[in-house]
Amino acid sequence: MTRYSAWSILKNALKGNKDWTPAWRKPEPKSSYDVIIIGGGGHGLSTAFYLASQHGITNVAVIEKGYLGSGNIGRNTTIVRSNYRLTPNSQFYEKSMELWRELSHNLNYNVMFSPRGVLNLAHTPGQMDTYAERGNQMRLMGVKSELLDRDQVARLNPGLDVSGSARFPIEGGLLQPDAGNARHDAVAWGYARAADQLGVDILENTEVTGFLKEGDRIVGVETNRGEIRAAKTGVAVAGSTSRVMKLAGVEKLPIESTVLQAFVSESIKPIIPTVTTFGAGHLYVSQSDKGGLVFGGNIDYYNSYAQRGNLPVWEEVTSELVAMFPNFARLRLLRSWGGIMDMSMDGSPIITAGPLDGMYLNAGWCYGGFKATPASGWCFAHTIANDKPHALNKDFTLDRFKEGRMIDETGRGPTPWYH
Amino acid sequence: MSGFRLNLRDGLGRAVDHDSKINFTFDGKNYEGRKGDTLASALMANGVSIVARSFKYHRPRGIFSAGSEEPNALVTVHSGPRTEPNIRATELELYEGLEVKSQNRWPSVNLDLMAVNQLPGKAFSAGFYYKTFMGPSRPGHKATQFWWFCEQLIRRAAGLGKGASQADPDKYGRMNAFCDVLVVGAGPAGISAAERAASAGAKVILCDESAVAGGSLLSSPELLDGEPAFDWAEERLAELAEHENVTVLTRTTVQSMFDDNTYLAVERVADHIKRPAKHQVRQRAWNIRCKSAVIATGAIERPIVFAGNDRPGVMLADSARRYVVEFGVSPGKAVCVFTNNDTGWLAARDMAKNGVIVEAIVDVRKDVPDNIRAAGEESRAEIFLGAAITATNGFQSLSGAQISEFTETSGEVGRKLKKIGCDCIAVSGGWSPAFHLTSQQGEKPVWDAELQAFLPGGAISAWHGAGAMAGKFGLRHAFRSGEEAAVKALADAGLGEGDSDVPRIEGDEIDYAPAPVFEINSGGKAFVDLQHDVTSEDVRLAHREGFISVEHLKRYTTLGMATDQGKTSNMSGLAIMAEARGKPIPEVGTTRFRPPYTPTALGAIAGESYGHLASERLTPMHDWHVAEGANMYANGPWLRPESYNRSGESVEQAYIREAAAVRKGVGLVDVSTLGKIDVQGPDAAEFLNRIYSNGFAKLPVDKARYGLMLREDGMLFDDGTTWRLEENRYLMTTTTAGAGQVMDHLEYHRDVVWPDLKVALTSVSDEWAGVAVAGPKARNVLKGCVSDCGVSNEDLPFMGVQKANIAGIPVWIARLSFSGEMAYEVYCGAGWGQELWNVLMKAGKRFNITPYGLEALSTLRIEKGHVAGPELNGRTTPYDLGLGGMVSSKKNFVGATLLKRDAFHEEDRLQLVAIKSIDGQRIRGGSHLVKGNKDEPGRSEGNTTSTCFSPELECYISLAMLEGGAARYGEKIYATNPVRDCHVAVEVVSPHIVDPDGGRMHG
Amino acid sequence: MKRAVAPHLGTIKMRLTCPFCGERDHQEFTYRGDASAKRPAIENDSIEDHRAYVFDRANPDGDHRELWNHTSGCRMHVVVTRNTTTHKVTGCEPVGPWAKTMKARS
Amino acid sequence: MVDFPDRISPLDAVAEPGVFGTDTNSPKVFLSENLCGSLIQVQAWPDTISVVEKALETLTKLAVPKAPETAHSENVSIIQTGPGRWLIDAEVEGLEDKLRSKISAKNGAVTGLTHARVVVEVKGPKAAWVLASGIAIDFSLKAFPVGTSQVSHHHEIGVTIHRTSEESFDLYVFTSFARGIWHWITTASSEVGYAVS
Ligand SMILES: Cc1cc2nc3c(=O)[nH]c(=O)nc-3n(C[C@H](O)[C@H](O)[C@H](O)COP(=O)(O)OP(=O)(O)OC[C@H]3O[C@@H](n4cnc5c(N)ncnc54)[C@H](O)[C@@H]3O)c2cc1C
Ligand SMILES: NC(=O)c1ccc[n+]([C@@H]2O[C@H](COP(=O)([O-])OP(=O)(O)OC[C@H]3O[C@@H](n4cnc5c(N)ncnc54)[C@H](O)[C@@H]3O)[C@@H](O)[C@H]2O)c1
Ligand SMILES: Cc1cc2nc3c(=O)[nH]c(=O)nc-3n(C[C@H](O)[C@H](O)[C@H](O)COP(=O)(O)O)c2cc1C
Ligand SMILES: [Zn+2]
Repeated sequence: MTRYSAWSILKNALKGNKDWTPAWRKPEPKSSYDVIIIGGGGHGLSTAFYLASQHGITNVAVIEKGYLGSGNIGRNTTIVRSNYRLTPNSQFYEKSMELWRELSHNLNYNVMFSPRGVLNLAHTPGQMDTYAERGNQMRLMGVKSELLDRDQVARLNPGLDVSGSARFPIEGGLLQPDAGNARHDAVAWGYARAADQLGVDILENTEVTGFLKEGDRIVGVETNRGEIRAAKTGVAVAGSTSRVMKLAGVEKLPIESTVLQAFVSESIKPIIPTVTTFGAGHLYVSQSDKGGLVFGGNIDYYNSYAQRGNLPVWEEVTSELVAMFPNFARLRLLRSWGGIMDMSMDGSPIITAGPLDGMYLNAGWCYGGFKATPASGWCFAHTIANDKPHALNKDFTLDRFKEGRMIDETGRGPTPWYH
Repeated sequence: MSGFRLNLRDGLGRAVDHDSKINFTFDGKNYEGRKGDTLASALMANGVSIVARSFKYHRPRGIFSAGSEEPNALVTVHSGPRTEPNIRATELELYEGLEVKSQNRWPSVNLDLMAVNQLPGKAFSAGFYYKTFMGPSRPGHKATQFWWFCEQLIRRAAGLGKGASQADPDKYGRMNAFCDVLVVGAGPAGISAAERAASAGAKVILCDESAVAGGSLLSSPELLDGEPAFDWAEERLAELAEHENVTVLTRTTVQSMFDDNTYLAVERVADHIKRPAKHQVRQRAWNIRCKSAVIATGAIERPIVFAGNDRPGVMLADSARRYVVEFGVSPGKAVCVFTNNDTGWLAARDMAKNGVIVEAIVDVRKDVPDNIRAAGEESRAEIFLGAAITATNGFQSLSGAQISEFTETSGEVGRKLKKIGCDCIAVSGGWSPAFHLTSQQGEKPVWDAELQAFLPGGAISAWHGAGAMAGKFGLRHAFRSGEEAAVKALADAGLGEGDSDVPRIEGDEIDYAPAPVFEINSGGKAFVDLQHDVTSEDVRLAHREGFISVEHLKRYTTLGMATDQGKTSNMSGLAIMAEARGKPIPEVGTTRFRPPYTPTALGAIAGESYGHLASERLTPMHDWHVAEGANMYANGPWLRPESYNRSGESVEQAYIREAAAVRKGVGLVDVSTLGKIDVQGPDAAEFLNRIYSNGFAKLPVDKARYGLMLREDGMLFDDGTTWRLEENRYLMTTTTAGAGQVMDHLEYHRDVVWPDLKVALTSVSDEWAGVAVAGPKARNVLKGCVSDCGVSNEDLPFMGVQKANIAGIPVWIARLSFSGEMAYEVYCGAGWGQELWNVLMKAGKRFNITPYGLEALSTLRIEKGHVAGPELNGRTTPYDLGLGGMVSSKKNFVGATLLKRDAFHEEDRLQLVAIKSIDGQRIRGGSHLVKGNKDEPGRSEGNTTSTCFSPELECYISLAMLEGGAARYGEKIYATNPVRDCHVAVEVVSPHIVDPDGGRMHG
Repeated sequence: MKRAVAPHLGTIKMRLTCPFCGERDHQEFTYRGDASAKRPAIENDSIEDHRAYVFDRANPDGDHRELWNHTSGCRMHVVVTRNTTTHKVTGCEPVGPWAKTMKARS
Repeated sequence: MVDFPDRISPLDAVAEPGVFGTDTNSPKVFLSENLCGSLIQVQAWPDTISVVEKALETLTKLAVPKAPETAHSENVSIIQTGPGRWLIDAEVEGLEDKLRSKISAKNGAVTGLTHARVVVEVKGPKAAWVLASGIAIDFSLKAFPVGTSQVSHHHEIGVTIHRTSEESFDLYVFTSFARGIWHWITTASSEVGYAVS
């Protein structure tokens, strides 16, 4: 398989691009593997890659029901950051940032990690204090952060309405200067290609329809392409967690599925340099390399497995966007879509062995699992390989709800659609 | 392309008003058009052929279509704050003084130096970015840095037009509309559906995206009831518009179909004039809810992909015909038609009939029906059957085409037949039904092998397809299917069938099924996605690299992701992929359509919210605060005075002055924003007892009690005082921010959990204005103005509540203290709030009464150790805040059980303390508590929550949450605040700094 | 991401038929989730029962019985039966003190 | 009866009389503020609804509505806003105490809302059009007949709407949000021209 580089591109171009080979194989499923990962999204693929590259476990299958990357990895607003407040989140997401910075290199695939800065706007002095508190926690955890005043914000993002007459005047903001975006599809493809090169079988269009059990132990899965056995089965199916776990007999989980919409405008020349979030509502926006404004806001609150949403979120999101950037009002929405969010009861993830023997669970990513992709795979692979959590995911248990150790970053409590 | 205006005579160019000339500019050059022209028809009439540049290679691009499917002809309109990039010239209506610029080119659209992008040629193929720019192969963030550098350059080169840099000065509106039947598309199918539905008495809304409704009738050669189709449509639409049950909306695109028959349509109210009149909106969003819908959106012509097909001059055949018939503009001096179906021939005939020279008709099919052959002969064109165009030439624009033999069944290209000179190739690859709206709901379209097209799949909502959209091509089918769909929609709406009224049609009846030919593979650059420069070779490369799912194909090559969303290119792309995979088209499938149908202004979706994001919530004393120079602070929707700055005073100076005045004398503060809930009923006491963590059952009448509310997970939810006004009547107060949620919480428990309790809950936040009078002189102030009730300690003891009267205003007075001073809260009807305030100010004048704002309010409660929003952050329990005494062990209540979980009782939890600055340095908001010095602060052991300068202690203090804090009074640590660059030595103290035994407030 | 000052601009737009007010946009309602989560009786002090009530969800794909409050209308709670994959609503019944009376009157 | 001081409405400062907007010669919308003497909410318990209905009937001489409808005489209207819940809008002041004395806690709850709502009258040929621009209910006569009422909202702000004739509506809006509603109505009305009295 060719290593990607400028040189290989030139060489191939001269030959009319006839010699390129598939980025990953399309193998037939084997009857058994050491580890099966269900879900060919970012987390499933990165788990497979780290199992192979960090733990030497290469006899691995990633089982994906649709085309690779058809889930949330392919439909998110690509924001990558680690500006968290609570320690378990803060150290986990910072590990992710560390991996992001090396990712293109390690995968030999340009995932276009773009550290353009993530700016959260504050609209009251009280909110500035809250952001300062978060910014300080970041600093104490070794994460870069800057508290900006109104002028600094205006200089960074010239289109912003920084006037005092704005409905929610901008007071300042919290900047994580080395956070940013990455190209969502490339992350899936890059991990897939790299895992494939290490021997991982990626089985697309293969749907898990049931689990194989010996007593209470999970020993593999049933799929539309037959039974596949494995000593260990990891579940990383994001929005589909409840339905897949139900196949294994787990009837209830602290998770609800809802739809989150995302939006992209027509391409225009660069107009906004950073990722920017509105602090008086719920809105985040950045500009893709192609020139489209990519933005999103709240989930459509109700439980849903449909990858499409409804009009109120359109109205809410665009209203906030044009309030923040009134010069965007004449720009046009090109496309909108939805993804199914695995909203956990405290807004934080679950990466754990269990809840059944032979099974491992990775879920509860809410709005924010894209940025977690590398660290999630890193920790999940560790948990699967060693049958115990990595220090970074030891708090992301299922038992925390029983014990009262919720990791509630927003403090909104057990109402998943608030997180 | 060197188009020109035809000799306009009766019947030709009906869409334009030949006598009214319009001046406009394109790239600064003056041109003349006619009223009714689109920018595209006017540019074409002026012989302008290159109007834009493509996205990636910056290749010259001409006009490709005549409608909203246009991939090529994107321009920028207006300048300054109204600048609008990426406008489709094919839809832009001409008006006097219109200024248009080409975009994505440097220095000009005819000479674009960015076209060097195409030089690397094959190296710049699909997937290029993923394979390179990874940077030097050394680890250590080098990869990131190298890409970051390249990305900046790439971003600058990408993008199409430039957006405005100032706020859009225009307004947007909304309309909520309800109807029985929504009809989308006012072509023959839509018109007949609307007529039929209206005849049954249905309320109908008929939308069409064009300026002039009529769809294909505007250019149909047929006679309807003996009249030209154009006239017939005009009459019928006028009748419909007169009908009292029918609303006809033109320039209105139905953009999206949402659940339960809810649609978003956007009306372009004032885009066809220079700028909206004063008070007029530019665009209006229609939120339409219907009982059923008829979708009659027609079909979009698709091209055939061939080498050199992106030269300006290559365009869709039916569009070429429409420019001739509707606008009276010839797309070129010599036109060559290239088709795989009968409609191309009719285009040739109709163009020729109107004076356009059609050089050749090239059809991939070996045979065509007789009537089609006759149409060809009528056009006087040279006819090539079993042939294809295999190359084009020209410098920038088209000047000729190579015609070669072609075998339809094998796709083989044979010998060259003839090179003909032409400046326009009108190409027709068949028709794709425009079912975009219906597939937005996610239902998969189904393949029709006969029509070689996808048709709409099943329906979740109540809609019915009609006309070309549903695969019912031809006028006869269009009318009939329109009526049939209307009958079904009427049934959905519970209405009768109405009357049929199909016109008599004279004209050809033809077969719309094309030959299954999508691409002529003869080598050379053949473009599939014209805007994004995706070639047929890119599609094959994606196949080779394993990106074989259509969704992968799209994402890997960006085919169909441009501003046209692949309206004319998706089919060709997936057909080429199907061929590469050796699979039939339906097995390869199609990518998903998503809303909106065409790009939609963000301002229009925001509608009336643009410029008015959310209403402000104001207290009765708002105008007074503003007049007194208060700076107002947004607290949720409320605006509250932050402080009343005297001239030259900073906020900090002002609040310190205000707080000190309260401690030493008396102050008053507007507390009208507190949530207030009227709780009544025989079970009100029991209900409150279950809701609050502390006891409420035994609260005596005329007394208030401070209560804690928990979430069911044991965390603090809200707090406030509740007053027992009568045996069965309470007034509950909540925090300002929590009011709505508390109301929801109470109603949920009343309705869903304990429906047997008789409790009435009413929000009375707006009924009552509230003023707190606080300070050692507070009683003196009240004494001077209260009647009907004493204010002494005996008459109105701490936590007592009394009805009284102040200057004729009926009030409730409660002896409550948030500040720790002697204090009263006085409530009256909101309409009297300002009057009450005035009276109190007057009564307090002698005591130098000082109005105080949020900052002082907060300062006073911090000194007192009272918790508020920042401490009730959703992660704290009553124990954490030292309020364990308020957790009753004698009863169960919401949150009681889960509060018992182990983790809530661990010793190292964050607990409420106060800290005070040791050396006078300022503690700033958002500090963390650490043991180390500034350079090595160490781990965070907690954080400050509410910070202020304490006039009482004359130093900076803060409430804070500290690990095991309750046992750490006296400890010296640091409040570090690196983002604000401070690091302050502090002492941990009890949060009850002022008057810990409560002597002042009880006094 | 965190919602801070939060102007509440809206929730949902599908149509629900409130038993009192009639058919309205979902936007007038507040979603309250799975209606099968039943609070243990006030006397019940079992952590396990409360934990299950607060945190465990079946989260089905297909029909979901869920609570909505007609916040901007009559403020009644209703139990809506809605399919989570198609969003089709097939039922909307009143709950609360008036449920019985309303059913009897209709 | 006690002589209360005058109430100040939040609209006093913003609702300037005059004619505004596009067509000042023939405004299509007429706006005014109506002060109600008393606005009282009465709620019954499911098993006492007939007692409360009777008490209301005795006091107002009106047949109490049993659906989201209104009953009105010259100086009092009763609007049903929920099951077992009514809003009584009366010209007289001090109705709250009278009602309280007639309806004991055992039978129901009486809550004064006189200060909590501002009543804006919107009338004219474009009244329904203006209201439909911001409230998502069907204002056609068939769906919203004269003499009925509906509770809905404009964005986050609740409004109770009483259709008093084909072309006129009384809007009961929250006092604290009254200026927000006024802003919307006047902005929307300016497209067709409006008069404030
Ligand atoms: C609109 C939107 C915006 C977002 N924005 C951001 C953001 O800006 N930043 C951020 O950090 N995060 C964001 N997220 C969240 C992020 O995308 C997700 O948390 C993350 O992608 C989830 O992990 P994943 O990639 O493994 O999930 P997915 O990509 O969803 O992977 C799960 C896979 O499991 C497969 N699967 C399901 N059931 C089965 C079965 N039975 N058998 C086989 N396979 C199955 C699915 O097909 C799917 O491919 C956003 C999400 C959405 C929807
Ligand atoms: N020229 C040809 O050879 C050819 C090809 C195909 C169909 N036809 C003819 O077209 C007729 C089909 O009639 P029809 O009524 O189905 O289609 P139509 O094309 O006549 O009308 C469709 C109308 O829908 C409008 N529209 C499309 N999407 C819209 C949206 N989202 N919102 C608002 N408006 C939208 C278009 O502007 C157009 O006016 C038949 O007579 C058929 O013969 C002709
Ligand atoms: C960050 C990002 C940027 C996107 N940019 C575009 C775009 O420029 N054009 C486009 O058509 N779609 C764009 N999309 C949307 C995809 O076309 C697609 O809608 C999305 O991946 C969900 O897939 P689906 O619509 O097939 O369900 C973008 C998606 C993401 C996540
Ligand atoms: Zn209702």
